[in-house]
Amino acid sequence: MTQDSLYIIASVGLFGIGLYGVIAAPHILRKILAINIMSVGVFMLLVTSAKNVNSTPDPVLHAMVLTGIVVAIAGTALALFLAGKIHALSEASDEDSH
Amino acid sequence: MFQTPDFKNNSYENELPFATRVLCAIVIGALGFGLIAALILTENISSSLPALVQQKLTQSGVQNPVTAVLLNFRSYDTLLEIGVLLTVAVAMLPNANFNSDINPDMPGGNRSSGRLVSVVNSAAGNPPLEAFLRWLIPMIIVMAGYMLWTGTALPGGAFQSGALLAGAGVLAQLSGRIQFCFTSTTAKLLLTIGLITFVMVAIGVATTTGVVLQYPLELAAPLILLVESAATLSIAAILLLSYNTLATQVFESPSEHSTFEHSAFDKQPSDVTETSAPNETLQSQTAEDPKS
Amino acid sequence: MDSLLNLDILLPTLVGLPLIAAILTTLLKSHGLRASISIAMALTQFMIAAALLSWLSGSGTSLETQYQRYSLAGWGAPLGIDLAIDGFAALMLMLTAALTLVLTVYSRYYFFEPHSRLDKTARFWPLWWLLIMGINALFLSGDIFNIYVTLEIIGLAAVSLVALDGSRAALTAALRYLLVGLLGSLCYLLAVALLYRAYGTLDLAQLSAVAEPTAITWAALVLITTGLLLKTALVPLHFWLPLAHGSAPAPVSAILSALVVKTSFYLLARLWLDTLAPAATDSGLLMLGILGAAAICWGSIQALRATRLKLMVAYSTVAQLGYLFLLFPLALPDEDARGAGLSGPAVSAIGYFIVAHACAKAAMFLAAGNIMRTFGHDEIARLRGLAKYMPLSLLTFAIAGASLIGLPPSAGFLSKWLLLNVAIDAAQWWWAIIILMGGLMAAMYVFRVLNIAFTSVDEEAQTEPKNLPINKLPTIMSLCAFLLAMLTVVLGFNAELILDLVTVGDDV
Amino acid sequence: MNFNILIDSCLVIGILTLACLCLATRNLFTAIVLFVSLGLLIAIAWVRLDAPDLAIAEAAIGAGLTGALLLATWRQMRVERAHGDADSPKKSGGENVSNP
Repeated sequence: MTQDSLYIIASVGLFGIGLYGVIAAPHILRKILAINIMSVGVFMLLVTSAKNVNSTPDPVLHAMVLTGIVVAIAGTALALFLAGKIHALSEASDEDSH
Repeated sequence: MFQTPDFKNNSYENELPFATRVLCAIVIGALGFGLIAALILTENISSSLPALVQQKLTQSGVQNPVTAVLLNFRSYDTLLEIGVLLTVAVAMLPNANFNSDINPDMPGGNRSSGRLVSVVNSAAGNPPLEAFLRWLIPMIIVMAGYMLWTGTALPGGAFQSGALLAGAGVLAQLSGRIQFCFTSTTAKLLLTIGLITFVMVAIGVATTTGVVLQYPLELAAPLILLVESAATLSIAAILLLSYNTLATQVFESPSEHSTFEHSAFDKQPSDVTETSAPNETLQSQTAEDPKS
Repeated sequence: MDSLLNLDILLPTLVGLPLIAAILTTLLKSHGLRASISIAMALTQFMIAAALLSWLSGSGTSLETQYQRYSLAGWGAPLGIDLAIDGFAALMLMLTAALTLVLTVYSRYYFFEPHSRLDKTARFWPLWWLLIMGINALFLSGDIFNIYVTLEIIGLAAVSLVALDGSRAALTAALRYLLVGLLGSLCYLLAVALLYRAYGTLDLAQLSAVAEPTAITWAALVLITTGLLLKTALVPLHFWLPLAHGSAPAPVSAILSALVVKTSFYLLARLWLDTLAPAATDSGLLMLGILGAAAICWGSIQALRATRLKLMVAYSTVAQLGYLFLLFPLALPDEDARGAGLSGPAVSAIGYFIVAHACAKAAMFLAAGNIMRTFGHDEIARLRGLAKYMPLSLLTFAIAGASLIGLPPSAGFLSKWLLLNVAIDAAQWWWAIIILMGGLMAAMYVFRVLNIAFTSVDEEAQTEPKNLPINKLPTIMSLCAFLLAMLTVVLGFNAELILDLVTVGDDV
Repeated sequence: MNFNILIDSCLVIGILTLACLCLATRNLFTAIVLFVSLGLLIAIAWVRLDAPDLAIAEAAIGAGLTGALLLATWRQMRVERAHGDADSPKKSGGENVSNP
């Protein structure tokens, strides 16, 4: 049970939990949380593959994960922005209707 | 699975029936185990890239291999990366009504003052927080500068220091005394400074070395530092903009989308009533009387 | 200094130009200036793409000019990132440049609302140019992680453009499109992680040289396929497309249907038939074909049932995408040569189909946008007597419809004819039946609209509310739509323009 | 040697349980807080896999800023609903307002 296989289980586990969360979660914020959990899972797999190089870990994979983290927050910010505006509009129309 | 995003608290009417959720869980679990088995069984060949990076590190102008990969070997990725951030920044820009002189009483923050950072002496501020922040924020900024500078040798770099600066901005905004207005020209410049510097360096370098993005050997370190600091500024500005927009979320005055009589969102996709263009056409006719 | 002058500098300029346009249009204040700069940039992009095309196909004889590579930052393939272009990619880039030019001119007039308080062009132009940059970067990229970043740019820019209007339907469609896009990109990134673990390289050319059918490669291929099927909206996973394309502004839904959806199909074709060809099992290819056939039927049925014009055109996109996926089973037999690149009769037929569908679909969406702009609604039932008020837009709609159906003079006919030939040669005649049936169903939903539009209004004037055009449409907008429709007819006549291009770079 | 494995297994178990809890809790605010703590645990995991650059980035961006954005949107939604239904008097404190 080396460190590598331990973290592989963690990364695929996180990916699965996130995927289930995106499909099954009713509230929109939970879906965005689930997508973040999925991306953390993929990054963990990348860093684990970088680690088991005997000398120093593989910098190319680290650069990829760094880029991935920034892309993940960009996607999350846009999703939250859209969710906020939809909610604001639905609030407005509820107010008008009743 | 994706019918309509709903906001009622934990309402379960459009949640998947229990059976499908269990089925999804089983399928995902099985695929996960299969993937784990495949990953653990196949031994992972050691790729040739790390050795290549070590060998070429001396020519890249920086000592930290990750920064070398990010800003020299695969700098094209980072360029597109900042492009992604700019996309989100433009999408979240508050509605910059350039013809805001038509109705100065714009709902939301004080758009009229064109300055990026404006101190608002609202009475609601609480003194202990402000005292603490007056001491903390300069330290964060110094820390971000240090993080940027050591990025060439030790772990650190543009993204981390940009995030730190954005954190300082968020703290300042939370203190209630500082208000950012991102429609000013300085804000626009700050948002795009990272991309402008990167593109100018890429083209400028191409004129001397003949290949786009290839830094001449002796100029590599200063150029990388220049690009990195510009990227830090724009990353911090973009992340701060996204927080600012989300925190001061104000929906456009309803007159902008004159809600029709049957505006309630109905589920069937076939007769979605509200579409994009009619708003514009009708909106341009109906007199502009903000509803609420 | 010397390598700056030879023509492979055109590859990075195709990505740099839209990027510079995006920066300029973000910073400039007046929307008039933004529009004129955009049109100038679109023209230069068109000229660059044409120069690249002529250079690539002109010197097609010598081997290395056919499959052109440009290593950015000068570090070479495994370490740095290479831009690679072959015949198929050149065709797609030319299509992007042409569509960008026409749609930029159209958007300049579509978003011109001097009196409206909200200046949408402040947001539209930067997002538009970032989307075009993402598309160009994707077609040029030769590195699988770089493709992930371009997929991300295209996804986010497209979502922001769909959400441009701020109406509730557009925002909900954009949010669903974003969630699906992020899900697809994450599956793709997981596959990139698997491939790097298995082969240690990120470059497409090196990957295709070393790929063999192991369990990891097969798992990576399955992940890539699910991720990209989500983004291409093939039938089981198409739920997000009709609303997203239906509720977007006209030029946005035109570029979405004509190009953005095709980028992920291009990646699927590149990976299944070129890079990971050894790992592509016959049953997998057949399954993709079957899904394509299902898409043709389901999309056409939904298009028949749609009550709104833009929604019907969006469902027709879902249907026509099914045709593209017929490439996989048909390209099967003669694709055993490793590294034969993306070429062969089936690929050239599909390349031709992509161009024909892109022009026809863009023309249709622009025509629908014109109708909506003039009448204020696009309910098909209430479009009675449209021909009297908007003859040019209706003619555009008819010509584009003819190309979708595959009537003789149009490029659609030629592409379906080539596809039929390939199906007969590959002795898989059942695909021919599906191609013809798809054409028949397309005819049903196109003629349904034309029939309503041409019936004169007077006999049931009293029942229908008199729908008169609400505001005047600048003629240039209907001219743009008409130009695109005529493009399909022109392409229908001289086919060799595209066919010999796609075969360039096949014996790499 | 097995000391390292012990630490790693505790970390992995902690991460997986936090992820499950984050998606399964009733209250949305708790879910966001759990997600932020998951981000911090992931930062520790990056340090264990000796990727210091990523640990800083994950802590600053993954846990910090994503958490701030989520909380900002959540507050926006809660505030909207609180003043939306005018009949329910605005109760003090966040938790007994209709907890989402």
